[in-house]
Amino acid sequence: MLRKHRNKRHLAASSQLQRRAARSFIDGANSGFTVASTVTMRCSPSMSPVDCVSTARIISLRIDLKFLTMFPFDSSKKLSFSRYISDGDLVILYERHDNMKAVKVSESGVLQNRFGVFKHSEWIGKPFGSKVFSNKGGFVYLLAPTAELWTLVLSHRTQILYIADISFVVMYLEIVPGCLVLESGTGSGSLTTSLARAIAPNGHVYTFDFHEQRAASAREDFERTGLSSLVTVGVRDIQGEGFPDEFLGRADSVFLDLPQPWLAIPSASKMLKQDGVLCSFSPCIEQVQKSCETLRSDFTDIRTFEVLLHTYEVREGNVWSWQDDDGSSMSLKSCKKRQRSTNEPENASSLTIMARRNGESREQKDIKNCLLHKVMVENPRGTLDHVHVSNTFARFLHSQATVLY
Amino acid sequence: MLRKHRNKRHLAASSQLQRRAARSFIDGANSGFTVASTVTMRCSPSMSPVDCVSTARIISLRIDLKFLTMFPFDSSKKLSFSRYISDGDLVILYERHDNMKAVKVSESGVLQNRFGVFKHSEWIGKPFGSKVFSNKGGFVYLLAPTAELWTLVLSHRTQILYIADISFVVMYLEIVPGCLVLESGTGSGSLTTSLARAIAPNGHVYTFDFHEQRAASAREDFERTGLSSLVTVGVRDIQGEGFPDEFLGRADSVFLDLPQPWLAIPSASKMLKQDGVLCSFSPCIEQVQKSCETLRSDFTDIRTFEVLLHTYEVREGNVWSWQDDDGSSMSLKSCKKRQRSTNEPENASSLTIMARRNGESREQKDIKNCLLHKVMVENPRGTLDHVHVSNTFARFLHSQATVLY
Amino acid sequence: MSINKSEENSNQDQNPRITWKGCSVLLDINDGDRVLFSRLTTGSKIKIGNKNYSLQPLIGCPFGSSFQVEDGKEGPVLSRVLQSTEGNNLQIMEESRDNRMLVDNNSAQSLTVEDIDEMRRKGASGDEIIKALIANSATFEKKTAFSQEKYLLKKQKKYAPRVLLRRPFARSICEAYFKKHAERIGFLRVDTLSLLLSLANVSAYSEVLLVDMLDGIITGAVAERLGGTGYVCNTYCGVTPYPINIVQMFNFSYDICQRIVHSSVAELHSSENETAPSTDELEDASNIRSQPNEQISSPSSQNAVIMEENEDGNMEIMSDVAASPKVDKGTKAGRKAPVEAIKLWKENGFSSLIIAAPNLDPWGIIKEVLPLLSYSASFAVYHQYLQPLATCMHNLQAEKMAIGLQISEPWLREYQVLPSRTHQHMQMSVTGGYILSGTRISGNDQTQTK
Amino acid sequence: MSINKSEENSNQDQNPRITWKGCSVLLDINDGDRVLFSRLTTGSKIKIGNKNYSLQPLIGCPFGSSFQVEDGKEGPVLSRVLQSTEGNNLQIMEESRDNRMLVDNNSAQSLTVEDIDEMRRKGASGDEIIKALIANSATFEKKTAFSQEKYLLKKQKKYAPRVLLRRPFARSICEAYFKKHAERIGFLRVDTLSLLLSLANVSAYSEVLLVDMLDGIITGAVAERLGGTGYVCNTYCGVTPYPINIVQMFNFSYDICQRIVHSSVAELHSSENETAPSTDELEDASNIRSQPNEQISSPSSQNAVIMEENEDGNMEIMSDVAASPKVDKGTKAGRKAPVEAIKLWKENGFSSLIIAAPNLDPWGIIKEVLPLLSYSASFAVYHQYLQPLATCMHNLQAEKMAIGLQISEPWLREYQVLPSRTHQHMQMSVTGGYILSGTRISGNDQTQTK
Repeated sequence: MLRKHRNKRHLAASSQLQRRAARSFIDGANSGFTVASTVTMRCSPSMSPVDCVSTARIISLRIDLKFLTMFPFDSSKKLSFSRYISDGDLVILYERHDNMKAVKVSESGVLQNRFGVFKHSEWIGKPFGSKVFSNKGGFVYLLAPTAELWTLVLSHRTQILYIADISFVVMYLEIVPGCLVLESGTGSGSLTTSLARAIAPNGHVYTFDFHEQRAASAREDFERTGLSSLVTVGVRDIQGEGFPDEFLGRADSVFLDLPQPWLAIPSASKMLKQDGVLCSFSPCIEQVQKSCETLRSDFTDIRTFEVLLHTYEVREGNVWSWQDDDGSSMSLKSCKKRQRSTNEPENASSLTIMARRNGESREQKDIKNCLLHKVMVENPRGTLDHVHVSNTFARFLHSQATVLY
Repeated sequence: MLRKHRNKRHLAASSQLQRRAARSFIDGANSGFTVASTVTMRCSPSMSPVDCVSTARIISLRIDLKFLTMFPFDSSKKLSFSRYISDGDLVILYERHDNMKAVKVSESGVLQNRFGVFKHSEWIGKPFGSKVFSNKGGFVYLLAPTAELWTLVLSHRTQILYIADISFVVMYLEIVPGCLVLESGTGSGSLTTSLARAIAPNGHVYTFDFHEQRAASAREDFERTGLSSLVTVGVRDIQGEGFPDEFLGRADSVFLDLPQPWLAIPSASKMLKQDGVLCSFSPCIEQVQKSCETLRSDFTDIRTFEVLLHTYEVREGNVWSWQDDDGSSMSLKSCKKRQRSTNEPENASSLTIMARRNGESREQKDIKNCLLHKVMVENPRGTLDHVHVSNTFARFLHSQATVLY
Repeated sequence: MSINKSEENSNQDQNPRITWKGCSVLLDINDGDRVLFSRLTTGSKIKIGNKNYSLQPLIGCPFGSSFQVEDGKEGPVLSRVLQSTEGNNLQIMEESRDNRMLVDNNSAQSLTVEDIDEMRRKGASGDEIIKALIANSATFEKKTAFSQEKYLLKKQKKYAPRVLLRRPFARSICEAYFKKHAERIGFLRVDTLSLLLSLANVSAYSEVLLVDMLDGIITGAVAERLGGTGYVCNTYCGVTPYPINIVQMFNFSYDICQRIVHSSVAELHSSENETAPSTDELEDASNIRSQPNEQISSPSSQNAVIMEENEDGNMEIMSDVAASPKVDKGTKAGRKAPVEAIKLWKENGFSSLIIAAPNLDPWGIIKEVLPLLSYSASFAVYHQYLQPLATCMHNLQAEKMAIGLQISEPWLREYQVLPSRTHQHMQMSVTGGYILSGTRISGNDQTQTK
Repeated sequence: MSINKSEENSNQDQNPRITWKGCSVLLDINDGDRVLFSRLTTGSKIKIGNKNYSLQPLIGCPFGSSFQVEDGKEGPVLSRVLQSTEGNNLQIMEESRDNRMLVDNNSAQSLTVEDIDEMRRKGASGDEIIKALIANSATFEKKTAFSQEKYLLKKQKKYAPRVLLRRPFARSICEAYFKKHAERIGFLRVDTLSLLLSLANVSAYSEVLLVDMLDGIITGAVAERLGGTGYVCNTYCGVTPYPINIVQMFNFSYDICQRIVHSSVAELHSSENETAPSTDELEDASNIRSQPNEQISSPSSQNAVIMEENEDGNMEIMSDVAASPKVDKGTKAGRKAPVEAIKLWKENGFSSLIIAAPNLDPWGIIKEVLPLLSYSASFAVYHQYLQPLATCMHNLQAEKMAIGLQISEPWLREYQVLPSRTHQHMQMSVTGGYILSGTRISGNDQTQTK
């Protein structure tokens, strides 16, 4: 699904023009977008001027007229996109579920990791989803990027929690192709990527962050993933200034992830269309309480949700029979020894596939014949790590449908 | 484990004396116990005067010197208690997990239910745990009462939720034989019964409720279950007046289930021994917030928990294979029909035992060979009912160890 | 905007956030006590209490509007409430009272049933009746805020019922079904549905292969996300596609309906051993299949009727669905997949796969359909039980068909957030089911393309 | 009070809420960062940072006391903190700042490591060092309340470690193990343990049959509830009882230890076909078993050593456990069940049963031991996986051995409740396991007594 066209540096010449266009948007709209001084602007004919904000660091990347995209949003490409890896493509290197990396393919490129040295040139022409080998026979899989894989690449280990929230938000905000969505703050851009997937091919996400640096990194990421024509990143203090007036009554949905969301809610309600939906995401109950209080004046159908996701570990295990355990103490400790001896008669145990809820979303290791207790011994710290992860995740979602008359 | 001795109406003659003793306790201790005007008092030599509070309605019950007890707490009885049903015993009639009833056995007694007529006389001499039959061949099981069964009898359907809270509270309050425990309010007495089980044989639970009527019903129940020597029920506004001064520094643990627990906490802290534990149980987060705020002045190790319990339904189910489903639409609807035909070849499906999380704690029906979807169709309202149940249950527990210097 | 554009095809300049004649709506009566789907035609009616109300006043109103029952000149009518209905103007104060002083008895209300009937005959509104009930209640003032609120809500539902006009979207449809007829959608909760769409990487221009045995709820949700691009192809074993009645409840345009197609698994596999299937063969297959294809439309309308008959007072499918001008041959979703599309799928593979067959062994299905996916494509399998998915995951690992395999169990919990009365509800359901997800990979160490 | 009375046997007038020489304690360092068990002897020491501290000052202090590290005249000592340690005197205000203005860099702290070392040498207390760190931090004042709190906690742990003296009770022991070595107690969470005790109806004078393969955590918890009455009888298949090392961590009196016994399942069944076993036979068996019985005491002390060696800095078993005067032959828990007790169990049956054998098939165990229970007795089986319990429940139903069968999954979630910072933590663990519970019934339609 990764799209790639090679009209390289097509825009270099017209950058002056674009920069002017971008400035005129910024001045005219009085939107509060802060643009880095060394900004590079790009416009395609089909894009509205508002789409044209990008930043300094992009200059160092190869710039294409048609972008690498994480998912197709050009109607001419349907059913005909290539599934073969080309030079310049963004691929996700999959080692394990918790070990992935985004890599830009270049003919002369080389990747080195603990498995050995991989030549990019050997990847080109292979289909996405292929297993590729290093000089030492080690291997990784090359996957086409998706919003979910991107989230995994962006932030290891907590990804599965994010996915549950993201999916629910997109569904609850009723985002479909063509929607105009406002978001603040941008953060890692993980949700933004999923919002962009949902509004593609003809909607737009305007996302705002107070931090110039964070906004710039997010913009850079959207360039890499080819979503720049769907997402505009602005630098703005939404809690202090509200959303730009140009979006008055135009937004289908608004998403807030702010420390004091109640400050942004009055502005958000002005931006929303009739029956549009607002979602605010807060970790603490006091934030939720204040937000709900503020929401009650303009919104109906105010609901607060918490979303969780548990993962399961699947193993083929031996359930040992007590009776066959004659003579040896079947404590956890002694079982450990027993497990090492592979000459154990198979009939001493029944082999079953069992699922155990998991604290962390680790890569499922290859199936092994193992004693059940092995699973326990393997993750002695699973619980602790888990508590840590959970602090990030346990958040509230409150969603409302506004009725503005 | 049910104990029964038949020294009937032994106390009738000495009721005047006892009433006087009770009054002197009440006046002397200035404890704030309100005693119903028609009170009947009983004292056994081994009981401290504080143990002697009981109420009016008890008069109509048969009164025994040694009580029917839910669990043994007389050291002379260990290893020698009878497991056979006797006249006067309290038995739990078990129809299904969600249909139980407490019945007092009497030689001339008769029980009638949808299964027919049961004669008590046929029960006497059988062991607890027996299946007994009606004139129509219907049957029930006769069980010895336990704190858990009693909770089920007290309040159908929500019991399993209560059990999780009760167990956790008893463990977290570190209640062991010999402890002195304070509780407010008494409510249904469900927790009180488990507290009594934990402090037996030589501890005591003092439980207080504002409602005279509720306290009286609880006392009556403790008479029925034979716990009167372990539990004293007082009528008192603990939020307004605090616990009686006689318990100053004497309580091992305090349990609060009050609408405004923060009003009772200063008093509770005075009652507790060094390192004693307080637990407050509240449904709303605002109550928890205020309680924690109050607790911070005198308590350490303040922790707030929520306890849940999910139950699983176990069925032996057919997982139909897609391929064998040639020609018939396997929608939920059509499967229903298919299930009715018992001539289905067995090899078209694999038979497995599967567990599904349950919304309600229903009696596990007998195993049937059925399609998986049957389970789904059977509980179309399970979800809704469940949400209802949960409102009662989803409460906070906050537990603290006090350090008083 | 694609959905908008599609609407424009059928209704010039139609704002999709305002109802139009013939559109499908979800009516929520008394805050979820009853939920029903209907098409807004001049003739359609709903029954509330013992009276019938025309749905005519709902046409042209924005989604999200509320309606109350009024006695108009020509009988009872639904009238739009222009004020926000939240709060009921009851000042909920911080909880300070408790129920110590409250004696429960039935003598608290001095207004009799006859008094209320009399008020109604004189044209009193529901709100007026409720005010009278409060004024004549001896205990209302002594009640706690909790109890006052509960009392008001009960009376409001009885004497001043409210109808909320909801937009039929995947979210609202799934929530309505889950609340009232969860078994019809295999107990699929809205958060589980949202995860299926994410984990299968559904986006515009996706070519989504589905095994949807949940009466079309997944088909509809996917089509909504495609917005008239790509394809959602329902596949099935045997000769009859599974019914997708729920799709009718969405306000899908012709464009979107055209993207909802079906094809049997045999058909999708037919050229597996040949390099390319002859067009004749395919046309042939298509012709053969056109008959059973015709047949679905009748069982599906039958089903709609059955739903209505099974109606337990809580969720109804209005009988005018079939009669609606929108449900003509042209806009009917679920046609046979076009030959050229099948050909392209055979060449490129599908880009996503979702399986939801609650009563079938998931391994039996996935081993058949996974090869129809392109490499690196995402899939998600829903099942109500954990064990069949665990076995399925084990087999996929053992046969090295996929990576990134994960079984997840979604949880959703709602909170009540009200001043001094904030608390969590239980999980919306403890039967939210499980999802097995992963990414298809190129066969073991083979690098040849599919 | 039974526990009190027992203490009195060994320590005249001993208040069980104040530590005594030789008592077992649980030391919680820095709010759970490290947890260790120890016996308070004159010689026992703990290492915090790079220094050893004598535990002598802890003797005679109430449980629940906190200690801080101080430089005494004769070197570093633990000194009791008499003020409540909550709050740290940091005024946590309502959150109003955010981290907009905060630039993260490492130049914020002007105090160097050398400066701090110098302060220490001059005898500055931990709190003084922290105050200096705050005073010399360029960013502390700009931080949010969240960040300030986090900063303080980190510095406090490093420069002013706290030792909390906990009473070793089933609750605190289970929590400590679960936090640090969950695998040793089969991932049994404290709420699950509490449910096992309830569902098996454990109370004073219960005769509890146990299959405890969790190193004695359940044995200890049951014995605590029995308070020196009844019996807890550990049974096992084969010839060697399972280790119950954790029991040593409780401050059990001689009376309570006497109630902790073991007997093999063969022995408990031996008279199944006879009317009454000859006393000789039993004595014999007892003699034969006395040898393996002797052996457990050595593996168990070995295990204690192994635990110490395996120590990863988070939980330690002090090596002086074995050297403690309390651990003599007399107070050692886990003797062979007395012959007369076995005889009575054969006559009356046990009143409760708890099984916790995480790596064994529960059905294989329960079918052997359930007949040892009296009718109407309650039982509870813990397992980490659902499926083996589901099969077990199915078999119990099919063979009509029990009623009231229920598989339950306990959940526990902790909340942080702080002004403006209240939020739920995740479940304490997602691996809390499952419990199968039920009531034994008299065989199918038989009314003869056991």
